[in-house]
Amino acid sequence: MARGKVSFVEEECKGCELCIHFCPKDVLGLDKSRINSSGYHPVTDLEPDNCTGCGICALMCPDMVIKVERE
Amino acid sequence: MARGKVSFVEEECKGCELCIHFCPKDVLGLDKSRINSSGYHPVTDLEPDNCTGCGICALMCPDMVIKVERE
Amino acid sequence: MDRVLMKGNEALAEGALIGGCVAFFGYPITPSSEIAEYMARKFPLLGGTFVQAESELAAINMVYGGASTGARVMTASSGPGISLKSEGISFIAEAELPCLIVNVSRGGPGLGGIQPAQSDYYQATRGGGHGDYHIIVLAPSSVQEMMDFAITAFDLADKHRTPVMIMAEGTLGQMMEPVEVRPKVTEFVDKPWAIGGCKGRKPNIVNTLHLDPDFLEYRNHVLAQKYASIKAQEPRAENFMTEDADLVVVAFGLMSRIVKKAIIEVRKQGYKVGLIRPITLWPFPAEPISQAAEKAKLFLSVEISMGQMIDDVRLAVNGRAPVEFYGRIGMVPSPEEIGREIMAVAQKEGLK
Amino acid sequence: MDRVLMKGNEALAEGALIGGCVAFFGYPITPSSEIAEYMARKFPLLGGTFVQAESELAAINMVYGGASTGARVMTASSGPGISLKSEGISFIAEAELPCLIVNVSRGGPGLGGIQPAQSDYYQATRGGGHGDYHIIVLAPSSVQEMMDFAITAFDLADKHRTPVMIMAEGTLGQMMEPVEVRPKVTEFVDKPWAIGGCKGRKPNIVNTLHLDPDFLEYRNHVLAQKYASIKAQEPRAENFMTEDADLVVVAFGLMSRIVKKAIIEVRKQGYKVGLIRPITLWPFPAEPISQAAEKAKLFLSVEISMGQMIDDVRLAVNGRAPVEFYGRIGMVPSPEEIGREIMAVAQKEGLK
Amino acid sequence: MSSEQQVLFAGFGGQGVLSMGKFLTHAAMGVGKNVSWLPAYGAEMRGGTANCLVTISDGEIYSPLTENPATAIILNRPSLDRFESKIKPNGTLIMNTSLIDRPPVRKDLCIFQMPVNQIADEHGGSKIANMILLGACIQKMTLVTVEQTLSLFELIFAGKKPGVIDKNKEAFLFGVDYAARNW
Amino acid sequence: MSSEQQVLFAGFGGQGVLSMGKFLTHAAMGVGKNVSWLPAYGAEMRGGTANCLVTISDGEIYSPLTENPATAIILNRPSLDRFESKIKPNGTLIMNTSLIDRPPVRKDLCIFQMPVNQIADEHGGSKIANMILLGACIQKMTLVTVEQTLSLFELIFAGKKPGVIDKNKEAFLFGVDYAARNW
Amino acid sequence: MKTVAQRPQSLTEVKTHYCPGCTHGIIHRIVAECMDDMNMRENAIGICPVGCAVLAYDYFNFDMLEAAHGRAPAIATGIKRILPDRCIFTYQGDGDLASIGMGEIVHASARSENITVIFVNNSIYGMTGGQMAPTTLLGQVTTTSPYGRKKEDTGFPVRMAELLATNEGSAYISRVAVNNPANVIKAKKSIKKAFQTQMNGLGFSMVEILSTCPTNWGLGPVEALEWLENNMIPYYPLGEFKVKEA
Amino acid sequence: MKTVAQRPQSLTEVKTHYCPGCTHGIIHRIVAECMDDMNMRENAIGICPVGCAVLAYDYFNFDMLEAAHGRAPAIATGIKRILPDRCIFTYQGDGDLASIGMGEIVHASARSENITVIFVNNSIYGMTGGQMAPTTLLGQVTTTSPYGRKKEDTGFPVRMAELLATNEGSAYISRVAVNNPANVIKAKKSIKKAFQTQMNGLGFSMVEILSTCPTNWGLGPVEALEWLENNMIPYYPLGEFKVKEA
Ligand SMILES: Cc1ncc(C[n+]2csc(CCOP(=O)(O)OP(=O)(O)O)c2C)c(N)n1
Ligand SMILES: Cc1ncc(C[n+]2csc(CCOP(=O)(O)OP(=O)(O)O)c2C)c(N)n1
Ligand code: SF4
Ligand code: SF4
Ligand code: SF4
Ligand code: SF4
Ligand code: SF4
Ligand code: SF4
Ligand SMILES: [Mg+2]
Ligand SMILES: [Mg+2]
Repeated sequence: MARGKVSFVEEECKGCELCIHFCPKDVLGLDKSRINSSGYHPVTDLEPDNCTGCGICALMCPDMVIKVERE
Repeated sequence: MARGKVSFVEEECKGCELCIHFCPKDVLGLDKSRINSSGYHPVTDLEPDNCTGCGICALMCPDMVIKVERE
Repeated sequence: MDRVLMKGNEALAEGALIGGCVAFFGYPITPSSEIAEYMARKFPLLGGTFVQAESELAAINMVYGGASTGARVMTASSGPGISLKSEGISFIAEAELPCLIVNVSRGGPGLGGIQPAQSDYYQATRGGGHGDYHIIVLAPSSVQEMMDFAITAFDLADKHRTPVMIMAEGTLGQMMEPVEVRPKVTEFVDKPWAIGGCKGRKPNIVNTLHLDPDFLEYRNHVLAQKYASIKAQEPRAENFMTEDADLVVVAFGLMSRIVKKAIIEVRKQGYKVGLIRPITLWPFPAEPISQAAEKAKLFLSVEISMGQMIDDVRLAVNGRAPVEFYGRIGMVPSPEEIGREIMAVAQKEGLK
Repeated sequence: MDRVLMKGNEALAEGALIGGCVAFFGYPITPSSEIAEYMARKFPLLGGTFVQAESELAAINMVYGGASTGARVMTASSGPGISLKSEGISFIAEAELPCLIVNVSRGGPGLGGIQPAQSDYYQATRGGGHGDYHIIVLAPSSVQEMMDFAITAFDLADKHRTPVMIMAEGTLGQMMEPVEVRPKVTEFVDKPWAIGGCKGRKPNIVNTLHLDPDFLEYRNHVLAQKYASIKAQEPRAENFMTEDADLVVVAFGLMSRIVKKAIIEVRKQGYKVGLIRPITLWPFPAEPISQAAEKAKLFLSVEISMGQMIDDVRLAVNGRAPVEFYGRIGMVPSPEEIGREIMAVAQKEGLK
Repeated sequence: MSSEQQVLFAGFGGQGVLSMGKFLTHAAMGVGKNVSWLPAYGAEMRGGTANCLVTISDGEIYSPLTENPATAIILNRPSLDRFESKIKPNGTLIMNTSLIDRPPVRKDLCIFQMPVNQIADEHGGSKIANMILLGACIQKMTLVTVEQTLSLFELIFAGKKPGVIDKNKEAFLFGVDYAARNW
Repeated sequence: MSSEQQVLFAGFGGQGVLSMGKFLTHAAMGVGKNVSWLPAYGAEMRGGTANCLVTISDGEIYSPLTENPATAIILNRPSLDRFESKIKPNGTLIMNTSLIDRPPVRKDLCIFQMPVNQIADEHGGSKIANMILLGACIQKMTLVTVEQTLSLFELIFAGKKPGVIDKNKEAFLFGVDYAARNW
Repeated sequence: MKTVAQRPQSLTEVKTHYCPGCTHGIIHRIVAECMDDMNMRENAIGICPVGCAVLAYDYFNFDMLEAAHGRAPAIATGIKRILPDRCIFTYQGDGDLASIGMGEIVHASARSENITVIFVNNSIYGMTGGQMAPTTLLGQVTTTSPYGRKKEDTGFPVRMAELLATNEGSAYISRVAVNNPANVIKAKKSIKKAFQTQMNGLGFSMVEILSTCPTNWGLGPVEALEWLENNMIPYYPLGEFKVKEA
Repeated sequence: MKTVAQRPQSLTEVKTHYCPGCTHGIIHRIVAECMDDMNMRENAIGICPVGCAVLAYDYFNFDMLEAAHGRAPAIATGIKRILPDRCIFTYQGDGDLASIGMGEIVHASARSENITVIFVNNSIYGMTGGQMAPTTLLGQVTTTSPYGRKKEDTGFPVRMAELLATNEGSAYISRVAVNNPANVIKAKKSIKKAFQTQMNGLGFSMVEILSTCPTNWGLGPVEALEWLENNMIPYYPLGEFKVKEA
């Protein structure tokens, strides 16, 4: 079971993939099926169960899209 | 007899006394009896015979008043 | 007795202190430096701020910062230094920050000389900087007015949220006359727009960037309306013997006093001459000139420049009478010289 | 075929190269940066000098140095950057150094926006800097003219030993149109006053300091005479459908083309409207406007500003007809909008 | 003057609307027309919207701008919201349905639709999306013929690698074909 | 206006002509006159010449400057060459013969001469030369009386050490006395 | 569950205009977090540069000013002299601070002006479309060094931290980077130290932050971070160059 | 008899306006002597500052320009880029170079502009009547630091030689003084070395020269030289700070 939980303000995501690149657990990815109103594919948690809640993604996100919670 | 000879463009002298101060032979002094057109007492050689022609006075004169000759 | 003999620059500085100035940011330049030097002597004792900036650019931007806090702050310079401030003045005008800018002016262009001039008139009244803005410009004619206008300047600046400039010929800054020292100003408007920490309120922002064209245009209309109301309220001029005048001389600053002396002399010879002295160069007092144009047959703009204010005189007269010009540069002409010139023009135009 | 599709800024830069420009000193600013970028690409190949200066101040002073050698040099900027150059421009004007200064202008005041404007008109024509000086100001209206005027500018600069400014709305710098590339300029005046080492002659001095008031005044008269001869020789304007015009619109730059389109449309509705387009903003073409004032019943100054050129229009009309104003900021108004405005004013004044 | 046409291109900064406009301008010049290309510069701060207006005429072009373009090529929703009402009565609207989630309001317009992003993703990626659309537009517009345009590719892409040119030609032709089949 | 007097002081930068003028201005103000003090500033680059013009009047002072001062106090040759011709007809010229090696040309002037530098060298040094001359001038001029002036020393030298004040008073009185005896 | 990461109070809700992956955004956040941590929001006054951060006044949730290009340190001086107890900082790019603003920054440091400078060095002019900056590396291609920056005509990139450290007036000078999580954490520590230096009245403090400009470097956001690491850090060493103790 | 000292060819016959004992005069002479010695007079172009040396164009006997205050290095750049083989130098005071001209001098050095700068540091604004300069010593009384310069509100004097030496673009940087015959001889040597650096195309060179201002220091010419030795040299150490070899 996941120790951490990430949630996103999708509209603010610019699809830069920094969070994806630095996530040690490969939790994240872009949702190619959707485009937000700025024209970007927004981030999503592909493997939510792997999230440890380490907060690295939020640390590297330039756009404060990610909220991280942990037990 | 003097080994050196100093001559002056009196009109350009501002009576600052730098030459006098640095002359190792105390050759120079201001001529209190005269005032040039700029209102200064000009320099003169009080002890011409002591001049060695070392050139120090000219070296320190800010106004290129002094010409130094030596044997 | 409370008449004190003061240099114009010192009277202006003292006037600023009386007006509640708490900080001076400036860079020395002849013939304005005594203002900075006076502040450097006074502020350490009074507990205000004197900063000798590294440049006029830095100085005007320190003023931008200081004025943003709502404090009464000022700078002073001359010709070349004012040019360097022109970007900053444009910013301050758009940010609507009240402050005092002094130009104790000298002859240009370029490095020019340090002798008196009025040849920064265009720069002062047409905005030397970029964009559509104006600043209020006051032109004192005596050491007393150097003090009084400094006080007035801060009040006008706060009232209209605009930079105010005092422009005085170098001579006025250097000469001494007795001045009556005014009482300290004690009433100030409050400034909810000022920055200083957002405790208990929304953050304040001081800004001049408007990327959205519509908002940029909106801002320009806001300024335009402000300038209209300043034009309606603040133009100031002095009429001297204009009632019966065929020939009306227009001159400002110290120059205007020389003209008065000349007028008194030439009137003895029967010439009907008067003077209109603009006290505010911007807003320009077009009204009294326009009125005078109803009767006067001829106008003569006398300036210590090659002819700049004459544009505004012509715009005010608007074709109803010829407008002649007489100017010198790098010196204040004597009353004798002006008298001769007035009579020459008057004769040429067949007035007496 | 030798029509090439070019951005206005690039056409201007290419025009400068055609005109013999060997050095560009500038600091980037939107919407002028493509000029610098074009030079940065070209000079390394052509063997000229491109220097990205640390600031506009440095840039204009590099121009002062470069122009002192007699070489054709230039700089380019926009609003705030031009303000920063104003001290330097005053120096260059007094030192009588030929050079080209480009203002691809944007809306102000302050940081303002990067959208097109004409609100630096006062600054350009009244000398943003201190002292009594003027510079020639050219206002192109097409990408072709961006190129052609750059060539002309260097010739005028050398002919009169004066800085020349090209002032164009930002849009003109950014838009693309086909241009006919002109042949390279090959004839240049020689410049015995230039510095470069005193071999075989007395030292040359480039200087703007004149401590002696009489000499300072003499220098100002020398400049005044030069400006008089420029005023006599160089004013340029274009008349468009003015022969029978009751209403004469005055507009310059790209704006003037929009007005033409509007005039063609409103004439279809029977309005007798014409255009006078100042090509030189200084010297201002007062003559054609004064002539038009003989017949026209109404003038309308259309500017991308809050109203600056209108002063010069009023001075030229000198009371013989009313002079109205229409302006926008931060955008070039459309021909439809101008058409509506022309008809409104015409009706208000009872023309048709 | 009579034969003057103005075309608006509008979309996101990254969608290549400016280069579409440039391409059309270039092509029209290539066939001897008077042209002007007017970008709404800067306004597109990063990620914002971009647009440009192309004017093509047989006579002298006085005004490179207008309130009411005859044709509008719209690549995203914000641009449709902003420009739909401006199009000339009975004008033409070409829109990218991938990024526009509503139908046009106006009824007088002649409308062509294309899911540009999807199509591009399927054929050669988003980089050439704008060439596909441009092909379709030119197929429909009367300003320049497809043949003329094709003959100008080398000139317009002067300096670019042959590979790039071919890739763009391909996309262009795909668009032409698409318009022929679907519009 | 009628009773308006203008006095010019001119000499080398270092000779204290500006402070002489200031002193007179101060004194005249002290006795309730309207005054103005106008220096030719800056022009005296180091070592150059300096001058100032003092205007004293019962009425409002319109012009602090004039082409023709009624009185000129000239401390060196260059200043004499420059200003002699400007003095009002039948005006007064007071000159420092130590640094002026020619007699005045004009015959209409009322002239007083004094070898200021020599005298100063003998009495208290060059620093107080200008006070000696000023004493002499005030003795001759009708603007302010010697007594009035003396009574204002403390005010004018406010902040200066008593020693300095006394030294200046002395020099001033020496000048007064000199004028009484020789002029 | 407890929240480990979320938007700091000292930032508004406004979405930034920065390009995807631009690290200006990270820097904004850590500056804001420092203000939150130090409980300084209501006491803070920030000054934006002219540069891509020109709109920072919309993002920081406290009193802000927008400066003329390069003049932020002078403006900060004007404010600090009148409000000495406020926490005042400038946020400046490398064109703003190291090119046109060189005079103002050197003198703010020489005067030991008690302010904090957040200096974002991305080796290029971002806002105006990628022209050369004084900090552009040799060989780096920009729109005004289209053939790569050459020392023959443009000299050498300036190292502002080292240069300002020579001023006795500088109290705290450091250089950090935001190219990976570890460095972001270090960067935040250093920024906090700079603010503390100011609140302790020790004088001028500056943190130079190596940052990316994917758009004008022509790289993807992740590549850009690698380029920073491989090219900028070797020429611009990280560390503290001046630390004046209370 | 042979002449050992007389007016160099590279000086005109014009009498200077400098105050009695002002060492600007000595510096003019040794600069001129270097030009004579290097046979460079007809190839030299000098740029005067705004400052007491503003009239130097009347004294140097070769092509000269008068610059706007602080901008001499930019002007020199404009000339040098077009006439690279000329010997171009600026002559600047400490207000001109270290205050208003800070941006221009730092960038001329950073660009490794191949020019020579003669920097006359007399710790004060001479021409304008003795205001404080960035180089004014702590405690020194000037008209704008009437109670003595205090570090609390004006920070610390800038050491330009040390500051510019941090720029890789600087090829030769030294500090000398003209307070006695030995130092005058050293100063001339250093100036010559700077000119040679330029003629060898090595890049930016500057000689900072400690000089006197008897008038505004309120000292006699001889006392002024002693004040320089006892107060300036301890804070502004003499020596070479950067020497790039060919
Ligand atoms: C006086 C002035 N000159 C030039 C400009 C144009 N300009 C705006 S931002 C900028 C440079 C920005 O680069 P940098 O400071 O490195 O910030 P970045 O965008 O890289 O974060 C320039 C030259 C201006 N706005 N004002
Ligand atoms: C733009 C501008 N600002 C200020 C001045 C006034 N000014 C002339 S010289 C000078 C300072 C001179 O000091 P320094 O450079 O040390 O030279 P010094 O006279 O001491 O040799 C100043 C501030 C000016 N002429 N121009
Ligand atoms: S919190 Fe850590 S593990 Fe979870 S998504 Fe973010 S980086 Fe990955
Ligand atoms: S780092 Fe932020 S903006 Fe970038 S992809 Fe991840 S969530 Fe989106
Ligand atoms: S040459 Fe030497 S000895 Fe002769 S006067 Fe000069 S300093 Fe004295
Ligand atoms: S040093 Fe020169 S100026 Fe000074 S006293 Fe000697 S000769 Fe005269
Ligand atoms: S241009 Fe560069 S610095 Fe500016 S926002 Fe985009 S990536 Fe960031
Ligand atoms: S004021 Fe000072 S620096 Fe200037 S000439 Fe006089 S002594 Fe020399
Ligand atoms: Mg940058
Ligand atoms: Mg100095």
